Amino acid sequence: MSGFLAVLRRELRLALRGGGEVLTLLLFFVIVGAIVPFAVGPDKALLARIAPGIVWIAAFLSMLLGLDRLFRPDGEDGTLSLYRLADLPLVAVVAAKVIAHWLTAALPLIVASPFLALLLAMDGETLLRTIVSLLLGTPALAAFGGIGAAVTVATRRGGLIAPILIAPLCVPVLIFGVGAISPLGGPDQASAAMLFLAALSLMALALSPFAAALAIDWGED
Amino acid sequence: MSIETSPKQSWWNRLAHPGQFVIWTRPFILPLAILTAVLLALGVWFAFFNSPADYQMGDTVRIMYVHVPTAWLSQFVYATMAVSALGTLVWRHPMADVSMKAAAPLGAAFTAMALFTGALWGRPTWGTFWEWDGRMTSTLVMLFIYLGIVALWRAFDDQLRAARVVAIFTLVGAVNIPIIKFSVDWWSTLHQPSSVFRADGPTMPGSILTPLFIMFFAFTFLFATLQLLAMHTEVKRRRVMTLERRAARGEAA
Amino acid sequence: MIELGQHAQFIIWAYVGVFAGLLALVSWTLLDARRTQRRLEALGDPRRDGKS
Amino acid sequence: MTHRQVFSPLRLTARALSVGRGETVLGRDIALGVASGGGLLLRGANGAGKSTLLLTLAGLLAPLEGDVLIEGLDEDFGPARHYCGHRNAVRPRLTVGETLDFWAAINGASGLSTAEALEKVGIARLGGVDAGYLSAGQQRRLALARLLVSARPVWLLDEPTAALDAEGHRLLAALLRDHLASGGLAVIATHDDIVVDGFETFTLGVAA
Repeated sequence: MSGFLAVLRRELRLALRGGGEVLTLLLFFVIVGAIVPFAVGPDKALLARIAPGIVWIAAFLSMLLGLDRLFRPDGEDGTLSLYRLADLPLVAVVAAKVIAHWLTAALPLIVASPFLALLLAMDGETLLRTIVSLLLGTPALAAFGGIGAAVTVATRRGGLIAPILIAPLCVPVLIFGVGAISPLGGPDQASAAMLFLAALSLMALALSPFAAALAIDWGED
Repeated sequence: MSIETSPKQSWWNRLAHPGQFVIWTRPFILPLAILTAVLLALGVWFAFFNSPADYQMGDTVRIMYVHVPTAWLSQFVYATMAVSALGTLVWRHPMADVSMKAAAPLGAAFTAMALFTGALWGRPTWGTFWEWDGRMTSTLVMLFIYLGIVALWRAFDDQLRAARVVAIFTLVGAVNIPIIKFSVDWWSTLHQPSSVFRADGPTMPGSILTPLFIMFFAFTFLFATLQLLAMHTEVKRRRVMTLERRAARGEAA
Repeated sequence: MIELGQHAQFIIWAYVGVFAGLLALVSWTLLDARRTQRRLEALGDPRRDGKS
Repeated sequence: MTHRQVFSPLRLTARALSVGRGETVLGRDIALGVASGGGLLLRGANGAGKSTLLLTLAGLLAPLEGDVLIEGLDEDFGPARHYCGHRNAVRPRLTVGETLDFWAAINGASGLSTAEALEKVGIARLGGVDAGYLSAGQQRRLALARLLVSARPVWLLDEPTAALDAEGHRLLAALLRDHLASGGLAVIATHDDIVVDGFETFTLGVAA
């Protein structure tokens, strides 16, 4: 367990220290959300209707942006090979990294989402539902992101490929994420979507460390 | 790679050796190609000249004769890739890598055709070329997965190492495809309660089924032929890469 | 050609598009095969046509 | 002398091993064996496959044929091999002490404490400094210190003396003597001469 916490602490330390991109990802999230009114016009009724979608797309894009720093720096400086020789199984290392990625990429977004909700004329109740759906959905994005990063760590220019690889896999997360917020299908549909979202996140978190660890092992082999 | 001439090479591992695979399967290509051509010609003739217009869809049912086979192939090719991925991961079967790599672009092409024909079928039926209907949308997502896999293959320099990593992603994709289909269907019923006219219901009269079956087998055999050809090319391409790398290192082959 | 009804253009376009796609797919596969075969022969493959 | 954990006698052997990456075979039918307390210097021209052989011995690279065995290892010992490659696996933003503490937590703190390890490699006063400020030689010493914080019998070092000064060479020789004395073994790919007795030489020609 101590090894697991050590990886978690190290990842958080690296992300929060100077060069870490927690702030840049946060800024990217707010900017993507804020530029939409410039594109679709400041009509509040329209903005309020599409606000949940915008918040989710912004969260989705900024988590994809932060993917490259998950395994690539370790791959480049040789740490990844040493992880394969460590006492701590590679699956635990990957799990710790995925959780750290969620803490440094998703949590700040959720904390900043009220600000974006203000910009997009989202009412209080929807904001609450958005925060809950983000909390339930972003772990799945982090897990699939882990697989995308692990699969492309052994490639030269993998950085660009990971997002397009996992975007199709994240379509259900987006669908249920936004479905859980907007009352389009009525309250029972929204709660059904919330449950699907939670199930998806649990499944993704449970499976992705194994797939990612295998991909790293055989990518480096 | 010298062959170990073990006395009894079982059918399975004789096929495993790339060189052997090429020799064993080459005689199949020509007959398969001829069979495909015949079936295609027959299918088209049936589609246009020997089948009535559908009582509901009118003549546009003829587009179905190409749309259904390509849509079926977009699923079937992914299934072959997933089985090959298992072959790569579980049995380390060298030909599994080759078949997985050969199938990806074919799958992408057939899925694109399915979308193209679906759009053309949709124009007279729904009035627009693109309708966010459940099946069409999941076919679109399938196309993105195929293109992602093709891009992943090309991102690796060493194709042997790439095979197992792509196999893992293919299996992850395979696990997620049913989930994507389910979520897209749920999403499409949420936004457009009107259920779309289900064309390929079992209630199709015999006269429409015959061209459909002929085209179905024609396209499936076409995929088999192209897959075999592409696998042979892939085996030769790996041979070329080895020879080039060996020549670059200034060694006798 | 039999009467294809008022949506004839879409039916024709569907078949033209699919068969153009198939043609492209087949010719690309054949071209790639021949090109690799020629590169293989150019490199003087010691094992005749892939049989090792 | 600090208390050193003595390893059970064991032997690293490679039988009919051929190593390579992907299609290209770099070394064929390599057979070698190193017993506890012994060491092996890998010599060979550049590109002869020294690093690839070392990676295969470390288990980071799958052998094309043949296999690598460690005999005499009791099962619950866990991973028994330390690998130190060209890249130092040092992250500039983390301090020297944090890096070593991290590796101790990951590989099991069965060796020296962080302070002792830094003392042994001669960079004790840099404990609190960000690794980014270290020179190449100092980063190399930090990489060597990693081998000390978790005790493992088999050391596989790729050009350990790269960027090390004369003082560094002496330190490395001392570390190796200690390691061999406590029953460990080492395989080192290097062009320098390591003046430690108990080391044989194994030369890797171009693929035979």
